[in-house]
Parts: sequence; C-alpha cells; structure tokens
Amino acid sequence: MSELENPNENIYSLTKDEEEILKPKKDFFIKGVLIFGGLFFLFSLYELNIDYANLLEGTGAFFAMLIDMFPPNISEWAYVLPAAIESLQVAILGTVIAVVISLVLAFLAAENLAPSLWVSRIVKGFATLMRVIPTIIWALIFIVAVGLGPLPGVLAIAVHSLGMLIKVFAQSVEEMDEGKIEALKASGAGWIQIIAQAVIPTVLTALMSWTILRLEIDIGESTILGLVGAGGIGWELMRAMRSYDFNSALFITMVIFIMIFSVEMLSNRLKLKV
Amino acid sequence: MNPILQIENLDKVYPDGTVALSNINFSVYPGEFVVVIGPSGAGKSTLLRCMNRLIEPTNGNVIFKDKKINQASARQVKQIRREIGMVFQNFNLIDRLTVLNNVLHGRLGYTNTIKGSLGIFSKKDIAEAEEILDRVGLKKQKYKRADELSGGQMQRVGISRALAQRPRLILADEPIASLDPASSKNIMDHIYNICTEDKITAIVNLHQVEVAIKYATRIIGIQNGEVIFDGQPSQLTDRIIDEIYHNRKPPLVHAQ
Amino acid sequence: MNPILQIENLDKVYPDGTVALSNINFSVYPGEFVVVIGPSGAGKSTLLRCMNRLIEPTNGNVIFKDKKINQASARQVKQIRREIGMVFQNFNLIDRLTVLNNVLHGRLGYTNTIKGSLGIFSKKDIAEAEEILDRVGLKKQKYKRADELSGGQMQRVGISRALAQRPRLILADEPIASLDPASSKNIMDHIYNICTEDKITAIVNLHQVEVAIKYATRIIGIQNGEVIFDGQPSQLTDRIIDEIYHNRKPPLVHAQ
Amino acid sequence: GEDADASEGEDGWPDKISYGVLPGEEDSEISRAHELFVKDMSEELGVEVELFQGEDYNAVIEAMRSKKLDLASFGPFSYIIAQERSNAVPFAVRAKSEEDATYNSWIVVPDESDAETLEDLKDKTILFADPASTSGHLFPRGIFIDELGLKNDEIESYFSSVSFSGSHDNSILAIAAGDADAAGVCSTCVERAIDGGMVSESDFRIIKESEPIPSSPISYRGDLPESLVEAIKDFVYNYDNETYFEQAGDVESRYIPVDESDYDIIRDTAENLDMSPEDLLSN
Amino acid sequence: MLNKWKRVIALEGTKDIRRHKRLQTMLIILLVIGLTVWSAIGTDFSVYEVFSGVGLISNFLFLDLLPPDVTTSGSLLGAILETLYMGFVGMVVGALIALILSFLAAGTTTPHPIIQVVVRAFTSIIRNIPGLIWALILVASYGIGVTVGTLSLILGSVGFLTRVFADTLEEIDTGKIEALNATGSSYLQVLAQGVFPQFIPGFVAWSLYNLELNIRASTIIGMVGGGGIGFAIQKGIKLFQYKEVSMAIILVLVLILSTEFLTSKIRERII
Ligand SMILES: Nc1ncnc2c1ncn2[C@@H]1O[C@H](COP(=O)(O)OP(=O)(O)OP(=O)(O)O)[C@@H](O)[C@H]1O
Ligand SMILES: Nc1ncnc2c1ncn2[C@@H]1O[C@H](COP(=O)(O)OP(=O)(O)OP(=O)(O)O)[C@@H](O)[C@H]1O
Ligand SMILES: [Mg+2]
Ligand SMILES: [Mg+2]
Repeated sequence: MSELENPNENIYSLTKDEEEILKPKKDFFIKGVLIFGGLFFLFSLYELNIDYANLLEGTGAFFAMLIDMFPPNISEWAYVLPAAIESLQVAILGTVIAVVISLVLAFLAAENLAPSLWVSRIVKGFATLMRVIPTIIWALIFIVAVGLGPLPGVLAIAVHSLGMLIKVFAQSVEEMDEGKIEALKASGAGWIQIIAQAVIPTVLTALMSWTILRLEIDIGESTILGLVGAGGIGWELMRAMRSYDFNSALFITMVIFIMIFSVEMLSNRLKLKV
Repeated sequence: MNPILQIENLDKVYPDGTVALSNINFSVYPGEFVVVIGPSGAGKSTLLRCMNRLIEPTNGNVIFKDKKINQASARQVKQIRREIGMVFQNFNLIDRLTVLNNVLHGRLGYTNTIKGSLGIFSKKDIAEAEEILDRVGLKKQKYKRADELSGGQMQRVGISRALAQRPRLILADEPIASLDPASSKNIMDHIYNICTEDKITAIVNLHQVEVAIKYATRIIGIQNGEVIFDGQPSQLTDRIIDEIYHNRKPPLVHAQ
Repeated sequence: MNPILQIENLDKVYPDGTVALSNINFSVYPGEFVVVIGPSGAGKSTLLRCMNRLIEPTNGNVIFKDKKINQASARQVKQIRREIGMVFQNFNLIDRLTVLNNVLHGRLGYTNTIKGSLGIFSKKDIAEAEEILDRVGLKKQKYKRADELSGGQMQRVGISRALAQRPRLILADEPIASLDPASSKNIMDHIYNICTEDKITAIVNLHQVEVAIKYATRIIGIQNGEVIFDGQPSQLTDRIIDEIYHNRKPPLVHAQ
Repeated sequence: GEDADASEGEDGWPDKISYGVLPGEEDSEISRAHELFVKDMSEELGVEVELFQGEDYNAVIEAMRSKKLDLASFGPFSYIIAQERSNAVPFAVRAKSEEDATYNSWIVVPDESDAETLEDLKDKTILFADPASTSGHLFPRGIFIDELGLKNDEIESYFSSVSFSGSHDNSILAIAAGDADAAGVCSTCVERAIDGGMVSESDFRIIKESEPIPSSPISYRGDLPESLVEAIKDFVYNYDNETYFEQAGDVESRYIPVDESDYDIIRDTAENLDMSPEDLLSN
Repeated sequence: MLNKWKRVIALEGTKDIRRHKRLQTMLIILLVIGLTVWSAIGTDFSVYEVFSGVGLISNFLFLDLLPPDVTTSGSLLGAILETLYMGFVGMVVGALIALILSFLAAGTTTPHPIIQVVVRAFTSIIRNIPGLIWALILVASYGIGVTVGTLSLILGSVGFLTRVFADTLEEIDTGKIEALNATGSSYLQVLAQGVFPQFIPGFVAWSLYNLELNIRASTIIGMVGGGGIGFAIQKGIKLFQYKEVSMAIILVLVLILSTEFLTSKIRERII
C-alpha cells in the first residue's frame, strides 16, 4: 500500500545501477542442474551403447509380433479366467492387508503425529527397505515360510505395497493442517481419538485414491508372481509365451488390461464422487 | 477469591533461539474477560498456547486451579485441557464431518477412547451439543458438513466445540481475524454473552484495540514477549497504545 | 459517431439450460465509461465474456467496429481480441513469470507464434511495457515474480497487460472484488484515468453501486439476464437500485 | 503346502502331498497334463495331492527345503542343487526308452558365419542362456573346457565377450539375427522355437553337439515315510493314462526309473566349472 | 407460506441426502469386506500359517541372505551404474514424450476432444499392461540387454508420466488461460506462455519421482533380460548366491536414497 501513496513515484526512472540491482540474479543452481542433467543424459546414452540399427530392425519385429498376436485366442478361457480371478484375489487381499497395517504405521511415520522424530525415521526407513526389495524376493522369502501357492503371493504383495503406502499415507498426513490436530488436542482428546476423529476424516480422500492406485499396481505385480509358483494369470502368460502361443498371450494380456483398466475407471468414478 | 489461572515467571525460547516470552507474571480470576493485545510477533499466541501446554514453556509455571500444568503427566494434561476450551483463528474444524460431530469433539476428553474414536457419543452429549448449537443459532445447520458453512458460521461451530467441553476457561486466539466486520461483531458478542451467562473466564487475543476496549474487563498489553500493560480498558491511554504498538498502528483492515 | 460495440438481440443459454442472457440490446460509443451492475448471477460476467467471444453466444450479434465477432473465423477472432483488453477479478497473472513478462503477454497477439512462445519480444514492445509499468507505479517491480506482489499490485499488472495490447476497448470483470478498500480506489482511479487519457472505451462490471456512480458515464443495470436500466448515473434512483437488486442490497462487505 | 511333521496320519503319511512342477528346459511344451496326473495320483494313493506350477526353481527348492513341498520335477542342474540343499531324491523321468531319456546341448553359429570348428570361435562373441542352465551354460562351457583344453577361468578371455541372454529362446533369436557369433543352446528348445515359427532351420548351423544330458527327473523329499515313497513310485512307474502322456507330448512315453548316479555327469561337469552344489551353497 | 414449504422440502432433502450417503458408505464398506473375504477364501489365507512360518523366515533372512557379501560390491558397481543410466535415459526420453502426449490428453489443453480420447486410450494401454509383459514382448523383438531394459522403462515412464502430467495440467487455473486467450494469443503461445510456466513445478517433481520408480523397476526388468542390477540379482538368486543378492539390494537402496536426497534438493530450488 505504501508506494501507492507516493505521488512522486512515476517521476522515478531507473538508472543503470538500479537496473543492475533489480535484475533477477541468474540462478546458477538450476542452470547447473540442467547442464549436468543434459551431459549425464548423453553420457548415459554413450555408456548404454544402444545399437540403433537393431532398434530400427527390432521395431519392425515388434510390430510384426504385435500383428502376429492377432486375433486373440480365447479358447483357453476356462483356464485363463479362474487364473485371472486368483490373481485378482491375490492383489485385493495383499492391498487390503497393506492398507490396514500401513494405516497404523503411517501415523507413526508422519512427523506431526509420531511420538518422536526417531520413531518416524525408523518407520520410514523400514518402509523404504520394503519398497526396494523386489516383490520376487519377498515371494521367495514367504515361500520358505508358507510354501508355494497364492498365499506367499498375497504376503509379498502386502509387504511391498506396505512400503509405498506408509510413505504416501504419512506424506498426506504431514500435509494436513496442523491446527486441526491442535484443536482436538486442546479439547483433551487422546492420540487415537485425534487420529480417528481429525486426521482420518481430513485425509480420507487422499488415502482412498492412493489405495486404488496401489490396487492397480498390485494387479500388475501379481502377474509376475505366477513365475514363482504363486499361480494365477502370470503362469498362464508364461505358458503361452513359452509355447509360442502368442494369440493366447494376447488374450491373457487383454484380460489383465481389462482388470487394471476397470479399477482405473472405478477410481475416476470415486474421484468424481468424493 | 482464588485465581483460576496463575502465570509465574514464564519464559519461552523457541529451539531456533527466538525469545518469544520472558518473565511473564499475572493471575486471572474467575469471571474475568481478559483481552491480550500487542503487535504481530509480540508473543500473544505463544502465551495462550503455553496456558494449555500446546507449547512446552521453557521456564516458569502455569497453574490452573492449583495444578501446575507444566509439571503434569500426559494424563493429567488431558484432564486439565478438558476444562479449558480453545477457539482458533482458522476455526480448525474437520471439514468432512458434520457440524454436530465437530461440536461433539469437545466431549472427546470425557469419552472413552474406543467410543470416541468411533464417533459414538452418549445421548446426553448429543442433546447438549444440539442445545449449544441452538444457542449460537446453528440448529438448522447441524447435519451440514463443516466446509459448507460461511466463515462466521464456522467460528460459531468452533465456539460450540469449546463450550461442549463445559469449560471453566476459554482461550481464544484471534477468533475474528479472518472474519468480515459484521461476522466479527456477531462472534465477539457470542463469546462475550456466553462467557458472562455461564460464568466462564475468557482470555482472548486480539489485534483490534477498539474491539478489546469494547469487550474486555481487563487488558494485557504485551510487546516483545513482555507484559507492558495490565489494567482496565479505561486505563489504556493513547500513549500506552502507541507504546505497545511501538508507534506502529494496529492493522487498518480490521478497524471497526 | 459510430458505436464501437453493438449488442443485438443477444441470448445466452448454457448447456445445462440456464438462461444467462436474454435479448440484450445496446450500443457503446467511443469514450464511454460504462459500468454494468446487477445482483450475483444476473449475467454480468456472461455478457462481458460474450463481447470478446470467450463464451459463444447462443443467439444475436456482437459487433465490434463493424465486424461481427460471433461470425468471425478463429483467425479474425484473435485479431479482434487484440484490440480488446480484458481485466479480471482474480488478475489471472502467470505466477512464476516476471511482472514485465506478464505485461508483455499483452503483445502476444501481435508477435509471431514462435517468438511469442519462446517469450522473445521486440525492443519496442519491451520499452513500451516498461513505460506502462512506470505509469501504474510498478517500474521497480518489473523483475519480480508476479506471485510476490500484493493484490493491488497484481491488479495493476493486469491492467498493464491489457494496456500493452493498445486496446480500443477495455473489459473489466469486477476488477476490485478481491481487493481491500484502499487498493480498490487506487485501481479504479488507474482504470478511469488511463481510459480517459488514452481515449479507451471501458465496460466494467461492478458489485458496488457507490463506486459505479462515482466513475461511470453510463450505467447498465441487469437482472436475470435482462437489461432493466440503461442511463446516466444521475438517473439511477434508489427505487431503481432496489429494483435491480430485487430488494437485495449489494453485498455489505465491499461497501465503501 | 502342508507341514509333514505337523499332520501325519497313522502310517506317518501326510494329509496332503504337494507337488511342484517346473517346465524342464527340454520339455517340448508346457502342458496342462499335470492336473490329470495329480488327480490320478490322488485317487490311487487316497491322499490329496496339490499341484504348484511355476518358472522359478529357487522357489521350488526353497519350498522343499522348508518341508513345504514333497514332490518336485526339476531340471537336471537344479536337481543336483536340490539334492544338496533340500534332500531331493530322483526316481523317475518321462521317456520312451532309457536311450530317449536324454537331450543334448548344441553350439550353434549363424548360418552365414565362417566358423566350422570350436577353434574358429576364438575371440568371437558367445552367448549362454542363463547362468544356471544345464544345456545353455554348463554343458556348452564344459565342451570348450574338454575339447580345447581350456581352464574354466580361461573361457572369459578366450572369447571377445561372454554374455547371458536370459533364455534359450533369446539365444537362438540372437544367432538368427546375427547379433552374436555363437551360442550354447539346448537341442529341444531350438526344435521348439522352429515349430513355433520363431526361427527357421536355415538361420543357423550346429558345429558341436554335447554328450547326452539326462532329462529332468521327478524327485521326492528324502525324509518322506518309506511306505509313502514306495506307493508313489509304484503309482508313477505303472502310470499309463494315455490321455496324460498324449497331452504331455508323446503317447508312447512312460515314466522310467532313474537314480542319483544317472546325474553324475551333471555333477562332474558342474564340478569342473566350480558350480557344484558345494561351491554354490558354501557361503 | 410457499417459502415455509420450500424450507421444509429443503430440510427433508438434506435428510434424504444424508440417509442416501450413509447407505452408500455402508454399501462400499460391505463391498470391500465382501471382496476381502472372497479373496481370503480364494487364496487359502491362514494367519496361523503365516505366524508359524516366522522362524523359517528368520532362518532364511539371517542365515542365507545376511550378511551381505561385501566383496562382490566391486563387480556389482558396473551393474548398478548401468541401472542408473537406464533409469535416467528412460526418465528423460519418457518425460519428453509424455510432455507432448499430456498436452494432447488434458482437457484444458487438448486441441480437440477426439485427440484427447485417442491419446488417453493409447497411454492407458501402455500403462495398464504390466512392465513384465512389455519386457517379454520387447525381448522377443529387440533381443536382450540394456536396449530392451531402456525401452521398457521408457514405455513405463510414458504411461505413468502422461497420466500425472495430464492430471496436473487439468488442475491448472483456467482463468489464466482465458486471460491469454483474451489478448488474442495463438494456441501455441497460450501453451508456452500461459500453461507451461504453471506446469513446470509439477513437471519437474513428477519426472524426478519417475527416476526413482525407474530405478526400482529395473530390478524387475533385469530379470527378463533387461540388463543392469536386475540381471545381477536374478543371477545371484539362480546360483544361490543370496549374500550377493542382498549386497545388490543394498546398492539399490543406496542409489534410491541418494536420488531421493538429490531430487528433494532440486525440487526445493525449482518450486
Ligand atoms: N515454532 C516457532 N519456532 C520459532 N519461532 C517461533 C515459533 N512460533 C513463533 N515464533 C516466534 O515467536 C515470536 C512470537 O510469536 P507469536 O506467534 O506468539 O506472536 P503473536 O503475538 O501471536 O503474533 P501474531 O499477532 O502475528 O499472531 C515471533 O517472533 C515468532 O516469529
Ligand atoms: N458454465 C456455466 N454453465 C452453466 N451455468 C452457468 C455457467 N456460468 C454461469 N452460469 C449461470 O449463468 C448465470 C449468470 O452467471 P454470471 O456468472 O454471468 O453472473 P454474474 O452476474 O457475473 O454473477 P456474479 O456477480 O456472481 O459474478 C448464473 O445463473 C450462473 O449460475
Ligand atoms: Mg498469533
Ligand atoms: Mg461474475
């Protein structure tokens, strides 16, 4: 407001010096990052030593193969559909378990709710480790414990999802308005009450959309687990690929696509609702 | 009469070294309507939050009804907080819950953990919450979601939540700073009338000197973390106001 | 003198069936400072947006300097828009760009696509933008990011952007609705003085009747999508105001 | 799988037998026949038999090791590891005759290559399938050691580059495309790729064939009750459901007995390559 | 009188809406519980089995996987760098392609609704076919190694980034676009001068996050012939060199943590 009241302001005309002072400082950090990023990209390309001739040729083969996959062979549906349902069940149960557990751990991981910064750091570190260990290794670990079949698949998916959900749930909680937590604290509410009555209602939308996104990812992940004897549609796909039955492979891929796509549609629906 | 709240040698130094309060001493007696004024950054919010230990004091005592809050256990703190209602500038309602549910949050301190977490409250609590809403003129809005209300309505819910605690003391931190003039008056009237009728002691932080003078039975002026005025509104001369605000006028926008 | 803008039998029905404008007819002559008033939802914004075809009219004609905007090709629409500056309630500046850059956006319509996209403007355009900024008292802020400014300053950048178009007509949709009283006056003074000095015709939507009366050379009152008053400020009696606002007073908050 | 110790019946038999199946690299196709096999076995033994099919032999070996799996079909190399790690005992292979119970490993080169002998491959590039493949790594590598008198650690320097393609399919495709100078692949896999239309016989030449490699055995876990093992063997050796054998690839094949010593050749080869179970599992 | 009725109807209305909403919530909760139970039955879920296996898990973890074999870190270094190169190239190329596609796919910026639908469908196919399947198809057409690894990371990045970029673009304040339209700017100018500056923070943040995803994904892609540390992990598992596998995983962890650290620094500066 102050400079509005200065009637002489228009008379001012910037001198060279003033111009210098006002000119925004060039941000060398961003420039540096851009240049470094560009160079690193070129360096990476060089190191990867990609065979561009092969890239062209392969693209031909790629499309030839895609065309070759048509039409889809649906004759195996009596095997594929139950397998798809099993994979879906593995993904749903794995996601649900992960959501339930991460709902507890996320509040310990969120800095604004954690009993101490250390608890938060430890839980977050734990979550990162769970994400970094590939699903397939988790599957192996659980196979040792419970044998082959869908159960180790469920556990592997649950643990791997847990790693991500703890992180994103905690992030949503941390982004929440501190005042709302304070308000309930001030009324004498306890930790659990604050979480149930203030935190969860506030971050519910975020939790729901993360959960659904995770379910989409988990349906994809459960296809990998077929390889390790967890059954499901992943094994059907491997079978088709190993038998060079590309038309069946296409059908299986379409089934997987439809499963994930319907979850995506569902999530769009819910987003509109909430 | 015994004071309801005593502040003794209170200091607050934030971890980054900011001295927000230094050596604050005063007592508040039942029935007082105390308004704390002071320029931005003076320490008003810090002082209020030390009173129910939302902020940990660095030194000194805060004594509520003969209990030292600053030495109380976590459990005791919760019990003391139940008796102190708090009203916020940004209302701090839970958007997605109903108005009634927000008011019932004032009863959480008296409800067992499981029931409270599930949002199950006794018939009596609900009847009382509805009565309070009636009192602030929001009976019809009780099933609305909190984020469907106007600012003035939200603050009335904020007040109702504090009242639901059946508090002995209400702390209000700039309750009208984000409201337009008309709503501001309405809110201050509500706070003042209810506190008077129910014999609730009130400590209110305000930016607006005019409003302070209009409602307060006692004004505390702080500046730079120290109390530099403590007296009746009539004793607050222009010279003292100037001194409190260090020749800075209180912001014009909210002047009434 | 030929009208600069003619509105003929203008209707606007939104896809959901809302009739926002029905059978609007008037002409605006060069040099007029027209203020459109009316209650919320009357159709003021819709009317203004139809004038530069940000909204497609359902029926009728909008004729700017003898060209029918509603029948113009995409290319012609762009050319017509260059000559019509627009000022928005929310300023609609690009936050992360500098003030100068935002003002230069007014020159995009005259700059070739590639250069404009890369943000490369001629020396002349830059000099002119600086001159405009000087005029609205923002010379020193020219290298600041737009989101570092206060509301009043942002609106002055919004006006500068419109001026950079060297417009024949300025449309302003509630340019002061999100500003405090002091900034509001400043902004209205700027718009009024510049339009008068540069002989730019102005059509301004306002909520505040007092402000309308103070600045307008002509007031158009609309209600429910229809023009129910069109005359000089002096002709605007309390009875007519009452009628326009249907016994609803214009909102109190902005009353000056 | 069911914990054998936890749920033994009267004669020490578990309530449920778990059978893990991996497609052997020599299997001409991955069939659905196992479901029939398992059903018949269950009827014969009067015990529920559960089937698990996968691609990953680690999973099967680990499951057997923690006693979550009773029967398993392994590739030859994975069997010798399973014997060491999980106490697996081989007892049957599916074949028309004893002579037929083997397959081979080939060293192949692109059709347009000049190479005629192993010596011609010096300083060329070679592809193996994957590190744990019997016919795609162990045996081809063994061929170079035996035929050229190289030591195991000289192989890397003998060629200009040694890499793993991940699978036999990838290897033969790479040879057909001329992306590598030579590759070690399994004979049946190449035949399968030809049948599948992925490559044609004119795309490559075979310059060396390995000794016969014994086929993938079915094994039982060593600590199963004697009587159960006998019953299983009895069922498997006499199994003659033609529908099954037709689906499995050859109507005329049956299960014939094998024992540990039939796989000595694998052990020796692995030993030469420092890939014996003792070497691998020592850490 | 009429007003009074209107009020009553309005009140009734809110009650109905409340009841309706509650019913809806209950239905959703029941559906979720039902699906969970159905899945638990279908997958033979048993809490008992999970807990009785804990001893076996710890055996496996502490005797087989741990401690990591530090001596192999030297030879794994090449593989982890390769993973970084693949992830980075995948991110850069993927982000550039997704940048263009997302402008076509976002309702606020698309030149034509039909283009929007086509691009959305296309990226949805890319996104919803799992990486493993892409890798299998790509291996069959391009052979093996880092080319395929990089290609499938690019595909994954395009699928993911197009979606999040488009979402970001749709959240952009349309008033600002209108303001530039009102000056007579052309489509490209509005995109470059009005939309892009608003889009930069989201663009940078999501791209950097995608780098992290790529590094993690390459542990899977390596397993089907995509090269990098994933292949090393796969090889380690197959040869039962579990201690080498845990070393490789630790290296991935270190790489992820360092990218996380670096990207948070960059994000801070740019936003
Ligand atoms: N968490 C914190 N960490 C460090 N310093 C803080 C913190 N909170 C407040 N401060 C500082 O403490 C001093 C007092 O702040 P306080 O919020 O109590 O002032 P106030 O009187 O309420 O001001 P306002 O009128 O702006 O609300 C200020 O200098 C402030 O910057
Ligand atoms: N995109 C739209 N779709 C449907 N109806 C609309 C749309 N935009 C505006 N309307 C309706 O058209 C009518 C006129 O709206 P308009 O925004 O022009 O009014 P206004 O006079 O500018 O109001 P305000 O003072 O609140 O800005 C209103 O009933 C409004 O709800
Ligand atoms: Mg404060
Ligand atoms: Mg409007």
